[in-house]
Amino acid sequence: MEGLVATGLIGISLGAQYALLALGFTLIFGILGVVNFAHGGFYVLGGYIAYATTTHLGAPYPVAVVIAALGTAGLGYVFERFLLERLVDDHLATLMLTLGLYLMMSSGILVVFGPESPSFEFPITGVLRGGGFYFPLQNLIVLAVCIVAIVTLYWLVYHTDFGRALRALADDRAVAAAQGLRPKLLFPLAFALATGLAGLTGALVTPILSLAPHIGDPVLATSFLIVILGGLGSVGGATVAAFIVGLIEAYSAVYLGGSKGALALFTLVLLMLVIRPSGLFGREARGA
Amino acid sequence: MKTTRRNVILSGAAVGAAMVVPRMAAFAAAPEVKLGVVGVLSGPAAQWGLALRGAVEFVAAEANRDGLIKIDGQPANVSVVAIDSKYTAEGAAAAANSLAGQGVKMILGPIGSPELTGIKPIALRNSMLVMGNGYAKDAIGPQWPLVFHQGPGPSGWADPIIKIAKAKFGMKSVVVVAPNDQGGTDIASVDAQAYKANGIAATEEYYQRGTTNFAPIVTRIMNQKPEAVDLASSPPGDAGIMVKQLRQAGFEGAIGRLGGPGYSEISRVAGGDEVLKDFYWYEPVFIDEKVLKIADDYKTLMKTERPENNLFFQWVSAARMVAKAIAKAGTATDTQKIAAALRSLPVEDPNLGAGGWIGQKFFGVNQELSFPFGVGLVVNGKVQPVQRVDAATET
Amino acid sequence: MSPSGHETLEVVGLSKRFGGLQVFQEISFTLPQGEVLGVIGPNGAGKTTLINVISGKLAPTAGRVLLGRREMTGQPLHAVSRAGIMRSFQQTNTFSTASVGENIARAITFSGGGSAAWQAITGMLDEFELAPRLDEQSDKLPYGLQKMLGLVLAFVTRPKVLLLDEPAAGLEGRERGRVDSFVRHAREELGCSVLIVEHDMDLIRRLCPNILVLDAGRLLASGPPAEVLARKDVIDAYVGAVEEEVA
Amino acid sequence: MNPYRSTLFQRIGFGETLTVALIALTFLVPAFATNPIVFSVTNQVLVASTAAFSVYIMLRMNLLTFAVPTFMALGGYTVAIFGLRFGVTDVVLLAALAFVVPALFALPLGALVLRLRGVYFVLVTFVLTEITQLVLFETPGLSGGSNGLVGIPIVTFFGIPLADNRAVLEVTIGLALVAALVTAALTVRFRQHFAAIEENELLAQSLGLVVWHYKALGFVVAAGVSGLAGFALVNMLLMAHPSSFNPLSSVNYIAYAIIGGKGSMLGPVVGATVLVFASDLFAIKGEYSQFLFGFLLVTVVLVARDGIVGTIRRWICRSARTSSEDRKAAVPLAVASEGRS
Repeated sequence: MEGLVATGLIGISLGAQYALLALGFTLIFGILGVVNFAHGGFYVLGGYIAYATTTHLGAPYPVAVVIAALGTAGLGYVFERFLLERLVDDHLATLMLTLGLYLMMSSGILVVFGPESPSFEFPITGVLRGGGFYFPLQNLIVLAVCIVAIVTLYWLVYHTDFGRALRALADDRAVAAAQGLRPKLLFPLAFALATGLAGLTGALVTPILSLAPHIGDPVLATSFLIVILGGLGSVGGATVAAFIVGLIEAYSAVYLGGSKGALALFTLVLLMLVIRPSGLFGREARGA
Repeated sequence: MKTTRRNVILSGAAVGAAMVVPRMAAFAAAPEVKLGVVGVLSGPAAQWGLALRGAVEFVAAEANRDGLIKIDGQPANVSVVAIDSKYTAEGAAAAANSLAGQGVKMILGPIGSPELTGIKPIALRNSMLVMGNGYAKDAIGPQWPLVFHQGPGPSGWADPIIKIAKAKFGMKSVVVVAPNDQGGTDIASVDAQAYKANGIAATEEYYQRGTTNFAPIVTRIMNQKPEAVDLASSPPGDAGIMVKQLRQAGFEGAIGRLGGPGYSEISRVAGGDEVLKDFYWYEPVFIDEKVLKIADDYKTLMKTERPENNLFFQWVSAARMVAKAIAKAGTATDTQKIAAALRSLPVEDPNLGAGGWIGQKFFGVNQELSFPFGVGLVVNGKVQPVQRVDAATET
Repeated sequence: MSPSGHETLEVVGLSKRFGGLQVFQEISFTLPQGEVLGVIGPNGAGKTTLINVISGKLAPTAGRVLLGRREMTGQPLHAVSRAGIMRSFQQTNTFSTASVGENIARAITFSGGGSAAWQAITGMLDEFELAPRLDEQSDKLPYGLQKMLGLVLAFVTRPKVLLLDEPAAGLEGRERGRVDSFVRHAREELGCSVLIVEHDMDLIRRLCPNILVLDAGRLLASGPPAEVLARKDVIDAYVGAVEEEVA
Repeated sequence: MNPYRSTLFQRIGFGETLTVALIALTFLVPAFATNPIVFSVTNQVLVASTAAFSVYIMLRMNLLTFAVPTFMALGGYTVAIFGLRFGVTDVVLLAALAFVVPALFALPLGALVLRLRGVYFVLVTFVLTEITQLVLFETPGLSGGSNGLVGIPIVTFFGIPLADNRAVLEVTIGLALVAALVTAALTVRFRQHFAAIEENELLAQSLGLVVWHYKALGFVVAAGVSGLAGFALVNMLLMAHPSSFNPLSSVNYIAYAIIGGKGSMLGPVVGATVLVFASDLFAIKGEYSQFLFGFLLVTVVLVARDGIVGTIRRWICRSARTSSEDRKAAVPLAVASEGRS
């Protein structure tokens, strides 16, 4: 019983990290119809920006996190505005473009920062303990930031003009554009929002786990799994699915072992797609 | 398809043009000895390949300086051709083919087991001599007479390290953790055997390569209540997170890493030596002043700093052995003869010390270089000086 | 071609719901072979969804669709199409990067037709000014011609029932006459019955002896247009607003 | 109406003919070349092209597949297992197995995944490759687990062992040629059907096309073609190893097809040739190789939207249009005549 609860706690902290990642990924897909292969790259970049800001500029960690989020958002904006925007309707081209960007980003980071993990630590290291349970304070902070980010994102998407405009563009670009909404202005902003979220996650999570140039690959794979499960483009779906994946990963890894646990998770997602192709909360499978 | 005859012919011509590549012609001037390097030079493991490349370039420069190798009485010029293996079997195979095409007969590297597995058939077809690394259970063997092992795998060093760790930390049970691919399983299973041989109960746990958060695995390990955990060949980044999360979960026992070097990165990721607390690891080279002299020589000879990774030293010793064998055989092309010379050479290095050839017992062929190595220890959050262990022997 | 009456389209208690949204419910009507039936209603009344359900693109939530007593309900789109219920699309819908000729060739191949199908449409291609444009890419055609091509594609499959989704929308006055002509061809040459969803009341009056009025997913009225369009509830629900919009 | 009849050559298609001819021509490489680099590069290019054909087939139906490594693994491991367990070494028999076993697997799998469209299909095939890796690791009894299967016996052709560099390349060429012929046969025979599904699946279906028949057919054949690529790879390395079929390698096969140009069968071959050369060239640059590869991807996508072949074709079409106005009509009509004949 105790073990079940403890594992559940782990699953929830995993879920919080995954949710932050998957939200950005699903947002880009939902609004632009683009599968962003560079998503993991922005996560890594966020981590390194925060690391460089604290280590080389001596900024306090919270400031570094903000700078990381803004920096990745800025890069995302520029990338969308000047490169991706030209091909935004061709989903094969955008896939190749984001993939190329990812390769360039991760090898750029490798050349600048070297292959080994630097020393980058979360400023708070305490662990809450009691009655067979433990919960690192770091995870608690990530959980809190995650909740704030999700709430903010919901508010942004569902209660602001910016969000309404984005949703209109997501539904039918031609109609929305005819009504005076400007994709050229809004798409880069949406992309920046998503990459900023990835960068924020990187800045928050890499000091808890580890920071290295190649850690973007698994981030991308996990984001894939979650958005499949939650329904592509669905913000609510991604949030719920992230926690489901976190919990399944925790329970299956603890009770089946790491390798078999992963197999169980993947198979479950595959079955899920077969039974409900549009995911838990997705609308009908999008054509793009 | 709206294809006209003309545009197809033209695009065909373009393709044809693309297929005609500049061929690299084999040199046929003064005696030339080319040492091939096949190692991972890109991606996360690039540091290993860079250490390898740096070492071989250094040994080549040494040989040229000393006029070590003479072919038909004429001093030969030793050069190095390095190709990225991308840490995959295909990459290594392609690299080996490419080297064969340039007339290179001796390969230093590759470093990992998938690469070594990929390179062996190519080396066999082109009768190339390989001095490689990789801890796979079939890294070398009688069916590959020209393949040599640059240093022993866990079969050579796990046992002495476990004896030292047991004396220090007194554990009776251990969980060995590694990734679920060949780079993990082949080492973890040999480690586990060695623990059992020393009367320590051992179980194996495998995680999926690419796992970023090890909290669930850590919980699974904690549920088994082991007295020690061995992270085997888990990459340093992964190992660092596991150490951090094991300590967060309240694990008090010793943690080992019988898989390869990488202590400093593990310590950085984990959050310092206090977090490591009680920690033991395999250090492929016992680094004393004599060994560090290589670094100074490197700087003088190559005019830059040596590659950071300590595998550099081990590769220097291996490359020197190969260079000596070529010098002894007096040929740069007859790999049979070079291999025979290599087997007959005593294993010794001006900087690393003396060792021996091993491998007969585990691999069925005595082609594994064994030099003195080190055991690293952190006790109670304090790093101890690395302990020197004599070259592993097979008894 | 089977004798008259055997290919009657029967729609019985048809309902469609998307999650919580009831698009239409309990729609029933029959369309005897060779007849023309108009369907009108304000935007969002569920007209296009009705065509989607009858043609097999969407499965109904309840109710049945029968063609000459054969069960069509829940059959996939291609099966319904092969059984003889063929639909056209509201937006232009052709294989856009293929030429006009290729489009027609594909329609013939996919519906299992032979070279006779080409002969059958020669006159129509001339009349709609498509004949000289057979080699042009279909999305380079003027809008009106793209829509006519869409209708021709439906025609060459030799359907028994044609479901036309706003065939005149976006066409100019002169071009609208071609829709009339197309319907005439379909009836005379294929003995086909036609269901037309349309906002153009003149066209409805010209072509349809009977009409259905859908409002908010319900069948509000049915009968001859003169009669139905004079009813006060119909005018309130629909006609006034749309006449303005179309004008 | 003037019934244009297409010549047989026109109907088969220039791109397809040229592709098959080019691959057949590579038989000259083992006949005349002696340099192992040429052997190695030709080998890599052909394995890459074969795998990319599989992507090309799926792209005909507007489906982007990541599942190539899955079917390559099925083909490769089938060969390894039959060689090691049952002593089957005949290259023809093994090739048949390498095609049929993945194709048979694809049939039930297709029933599940072909219901998905667009990005959902992309993502589910990606998940499949991840599952493939884990299944390989978790079935050591059959697949050798993380160590893979090594020591595969040398393949034979009517009893003649095909062991040296030259023979290995000949096997690869043979397999690539079979794959090219199968791909060409499928995509030419059903060109109109696939094109209709690619452009407007709904219209095709509503005109009576049984879309899922063709999707299933394409998926099954694509799986078989991947299986042949897996065979060639395993034969080249003399082992079946999980790392040969890693999930991210699927990205390369997709890149070959798209960079080369997805509109023509020549595309995958050109893409594979250029990118394999590029990556071998960049490999010498070591730590910068990924950066250069990424840069190449971005540049080609931005500059040559239709891929290399498509862009070259467009240039030529443009100059051809200005020079000879009168011939532009002939080709489309020739294709359109299929329905009339």
